[in-house]
Amino acid sequence: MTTLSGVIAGVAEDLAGARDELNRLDGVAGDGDLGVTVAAGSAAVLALLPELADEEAGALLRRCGRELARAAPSTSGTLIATALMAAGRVSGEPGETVTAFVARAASVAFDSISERGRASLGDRTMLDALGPAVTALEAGAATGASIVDALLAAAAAAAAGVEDTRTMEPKVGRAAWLAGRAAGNVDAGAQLVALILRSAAGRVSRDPDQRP
Amino acid sequence: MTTLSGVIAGVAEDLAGARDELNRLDGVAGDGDLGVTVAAGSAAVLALLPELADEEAGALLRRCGRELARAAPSTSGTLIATALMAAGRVSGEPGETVTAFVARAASVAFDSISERGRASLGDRTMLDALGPAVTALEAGAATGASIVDALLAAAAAAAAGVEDTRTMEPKVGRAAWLAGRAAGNVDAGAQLVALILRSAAGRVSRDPDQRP
Amino acid sequence: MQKILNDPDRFVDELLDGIMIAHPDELRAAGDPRAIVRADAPIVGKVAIATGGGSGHLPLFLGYVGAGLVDGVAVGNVFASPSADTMLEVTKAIDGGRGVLYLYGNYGGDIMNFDLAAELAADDGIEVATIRGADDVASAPKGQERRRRGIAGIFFLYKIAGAAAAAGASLAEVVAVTERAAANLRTMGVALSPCIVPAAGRPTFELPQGEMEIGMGIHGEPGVRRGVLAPADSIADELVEAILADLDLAAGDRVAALVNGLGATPKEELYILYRQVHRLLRERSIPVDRVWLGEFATSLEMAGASLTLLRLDDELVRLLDAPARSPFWVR
Amino acid sequence: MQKILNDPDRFVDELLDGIMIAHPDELRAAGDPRAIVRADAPIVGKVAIATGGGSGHLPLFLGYVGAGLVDGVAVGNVFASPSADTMLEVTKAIDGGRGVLYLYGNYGGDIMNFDLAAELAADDGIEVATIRGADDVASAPKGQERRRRGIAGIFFLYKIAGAAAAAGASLAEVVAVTERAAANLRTMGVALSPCIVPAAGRPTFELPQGEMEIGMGIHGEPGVRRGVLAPADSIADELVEAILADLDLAAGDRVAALVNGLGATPKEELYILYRQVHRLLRERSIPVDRVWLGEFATSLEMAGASLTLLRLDDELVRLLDAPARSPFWVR
Ligand SMILES: Nc1ncnc2c1ncn2[C@@H]1O[C@H](COP(=O)(O)OP(=O)(O)O)[C@@H](O)[C@H]1O
Ligand SMILES: Nc1ncnc2c1ncn2[C@@H]1O[C@H](COP(=O)(O)OP(=O)(O)O)[C@@H](O)[C@H]1O
Ligand SMILES: [Mg+2]
Ligand SMILES: [Mg+2]
Ligand SMILES: [Mg+2]
Ligand SMILES: [Mg+2]
Repeated sequence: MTTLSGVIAGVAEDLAGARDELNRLDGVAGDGDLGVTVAAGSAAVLALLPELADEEAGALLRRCGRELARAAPSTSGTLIATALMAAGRVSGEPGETVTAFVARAASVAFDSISERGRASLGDRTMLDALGPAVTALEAGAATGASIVDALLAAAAAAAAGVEDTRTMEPKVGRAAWLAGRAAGNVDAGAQLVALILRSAAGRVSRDPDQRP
Repeated sequence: MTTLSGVIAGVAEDLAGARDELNRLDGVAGDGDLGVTVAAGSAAVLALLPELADEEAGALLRRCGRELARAAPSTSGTLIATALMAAGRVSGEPGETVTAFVARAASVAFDSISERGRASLGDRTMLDALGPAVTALEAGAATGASIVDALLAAAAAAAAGVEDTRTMEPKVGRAAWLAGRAAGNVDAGAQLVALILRSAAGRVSRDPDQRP
Repeated sequence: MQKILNDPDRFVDELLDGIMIAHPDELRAAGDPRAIVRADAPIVGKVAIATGGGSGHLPLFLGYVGAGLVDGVAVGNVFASPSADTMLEVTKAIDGGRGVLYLYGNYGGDIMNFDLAAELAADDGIEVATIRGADDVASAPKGQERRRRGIAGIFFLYKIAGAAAAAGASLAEVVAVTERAAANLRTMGVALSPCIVPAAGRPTFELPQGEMEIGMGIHGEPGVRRGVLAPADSIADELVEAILADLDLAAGDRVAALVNGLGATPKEELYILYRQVHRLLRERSIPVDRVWLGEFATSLEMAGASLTLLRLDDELVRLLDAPARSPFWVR
Repeated sequence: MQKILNDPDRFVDELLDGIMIAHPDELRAAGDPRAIVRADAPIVGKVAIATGGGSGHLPLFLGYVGAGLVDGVAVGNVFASPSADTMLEVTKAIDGGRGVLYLYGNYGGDIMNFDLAAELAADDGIEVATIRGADDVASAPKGQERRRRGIAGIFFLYKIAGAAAAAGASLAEVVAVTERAAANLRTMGVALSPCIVPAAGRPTFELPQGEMEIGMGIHGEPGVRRGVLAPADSIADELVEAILADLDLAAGDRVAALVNGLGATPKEELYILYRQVHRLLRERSIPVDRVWLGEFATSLEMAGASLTLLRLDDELVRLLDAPARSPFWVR
């Protein structure tokens, strides 16, 4: 079976290829360093994973979050670190499906980002990709969808959310000072979330154990 | 007879008309304020003169110098003040002609400027007008010339000295940093000295008591 | 860009290097070279104060690490938040067992990281309280004070919190007096030119010759009004009016003032500005009991200035007057 | 010109106004508003120290009027000497009966006026001695030290003369130790941009982007070499080499250093410069026993910096370490 550690490693590897795209998107209304941040964070997490072989899922997420905060201390790095640490504190409930558990953890992650970053849906941030993804996961949990299907739906929902950011006014962070510059472009952090989910869904669905 | 006080007042009045010319000349290689300085100094001396009615010549010169130092504290103001105070300390010698006395006082004035300003003939300063004037006064004293004739000769020598500054390199003061800018123009301070001497000679020679 | 630099990407590392070489008896790095603390930290039995923020604002933030001021600072890249990890290093190195106050400017990145650091510090059993400087009147309207950015006024908060902590106050007491000061603190600034972030190599914004922007933020965040560069006295009028209205200052109140240069503006101009500030306050019978002028919070070589007023009470005056000493500022 | 100004022709009057309003307990005008002295002057029984020079260099010259520093200052227009009359007012107001030291920079206009003032003071029975700061290595070759201009290094002379006078030394003793310091003092600077004199309204000189001028004077006097703007470390090399050679500094000597910003250059860059200065001196086994960085002698908003080194002996260290306090600088 795909281990959580394996999925994380896969996502980190996939993100390496998105460096230039993320820098470019962040450059439109931000400081153009998101790709650099993501590359640094991915590399650090990849380097740490072997040390965490014996950790259970929650501790694994928390340690990865801690490492991300250290190695990629930008807005998105800190927020994703916060999300990983919050998700890592969620424990499974008796009889809960994997999909339901993941949906709940994702929802906690969303709330932790929203709280730490003082942002809401519609503020043109990574939340505008993560929010629809959480909704899709919850729908999957309600309908008993497999984790692969739920993740694929979440990735699609996130991608649609990314598109919606094209017409949103930035309300927080650097981009808010530069209102107007963002118009017509997608938000970089939202795109990052969509890429993470697409990669995760891909890694999980390529796993033989998860094939239907 | 023309009083010294009257000659000083006359020179101060005449200089008022040279304001723009002196500003312009000083502007070529200096800071363009010589006319302003001269106007301020002249006005202050004119205002002071009535108070000095009872002073003897030496004290009169020293008080005027002191006043100039207060009211016109630029390079030329300070140097001319120094010269007046030094000249004011010269006392006549028994049997000395007016011309010889004036020549001696002018020579002391020259030395005091040279010492205070650490400049010599040829450095493109007011000394290059005053030096030839002192020589002319001394020649007049040696040949027994009248003070009117000696002053007219001194004024002419100063004017010739001014012309010579056109080809001199500035060695001191502001103008020295800006070598080259001065080339082809006459030195402003030298022109001021020539104007003072022309005015003094004119004032003395217009005096009925001095007419041959 | 007319700067004395080596590799622009090593700007912060090199300037920190220079600072640590210049002031080895007063400052030390706590493991992480971006975590700078008093050489004698931790002071056991004293409430510790941590601050931090982006680089490019010297003497902010690092310059206020010293006796009677703050105990440690987390240093970020130019105009960017330091990491939560650096903040945690600072926190651990300065904790003297009576708790740590996080005192920093109200910016998104800094908030996220300090909040995360506080969470991590709590895991390590360190009690953390937080106060955010939010003195910039121009950055949000009255009624929305909590959304305001923190600018030069934080100097007064460092001084007050630092003096209270040095005098032995508890964390709750330091928080109380510092919050009172923060509630009575307002700043308003004017920018006359942009600056260049070394790694970016181009100006942070455009401001044509002969124009100014009132209320512009220290990273180039938009202000309340852009217009023709006004005479110093008119600028003073505008800054004072904005602060008086917002702080409800009235005859009988007394204040401390800070006239701060943003970087390129000479001290001469700050005094010309203050001349009119003082006159306006005197007309309203508001004495300026303490005043500081100079560079206290800069934006690299930005031209401009800010005015800060702090409504005083006896305790605040006493805390302002207490001794303090850092390599960058001495009371 | 991006300046906070009212009438450019009243620039000096207004800034002095602001200074006197801001620091009434520490400074007062001695009759003439351009003659500024310690509020408690004269200090009877103490040798008094007068300085002066053109405006536009704050904290020079006025900023060093204070306890343990100088007693009074004659303030000129921007980059222009004050009058002998103002100097005389200062002299009379600070004379405490043990003589007055005139300590100022070696510029023609200042020399003329201070010499004239000394003459007038002698008429009034006040004993005056004169020392001129002439630390700028770039302004005349070795062997012609007396022709050199005085720049930031005068800060050390104020500190040393002021401490000696405060300790009760006689005029001859103050002169002796200050002359020894002056003989062991060298400065070398680099300019990266011109400044604008308010009343003139245009830059003092032209310097294209990407160029620098090594050794340029603080009024724009030509330096020793203009060239491509070099990295900070190369600039440090050039400044240090020039000073070491001129001062014959060798292993075993110890120095005090001053890294001075000319106005617009941020403190961050001064520390980057110092990093390499310190490294070069360490390589030569010349310890930097004391260092100050910041703005000590500026040219309005000129960009650039200067490095000053002072060869130390035990007495000079003691005098540098003595307390001192002015509204602009505290030891
Ligand atoms: N307050 C916030 N809450 C959630 N996401 C945010 C917030 N502020 C910024 N972001 C996201 O972070 C992205 C930029 O990340 P990053 O480049 O790491 O930021 P910075 O360089 O400004 O530190 C933005 O595109 C946006 O999606
Ligand atoms: N060291 C000096 N000795 C004699 N004359 C000098 C000296 N320096 C300058 N001058 C004269 O002073 C004139 C300029 O006078 P002024 O405008 O009053 O000077 P500034 O504005 O530089 O103080 C010059 O044209 C020159 O003739
Ligand atoms: Mg970014
Ligand atoms: Mg960034
Ligand atoms: Mg002139
Ligand atoms: Mg002049």
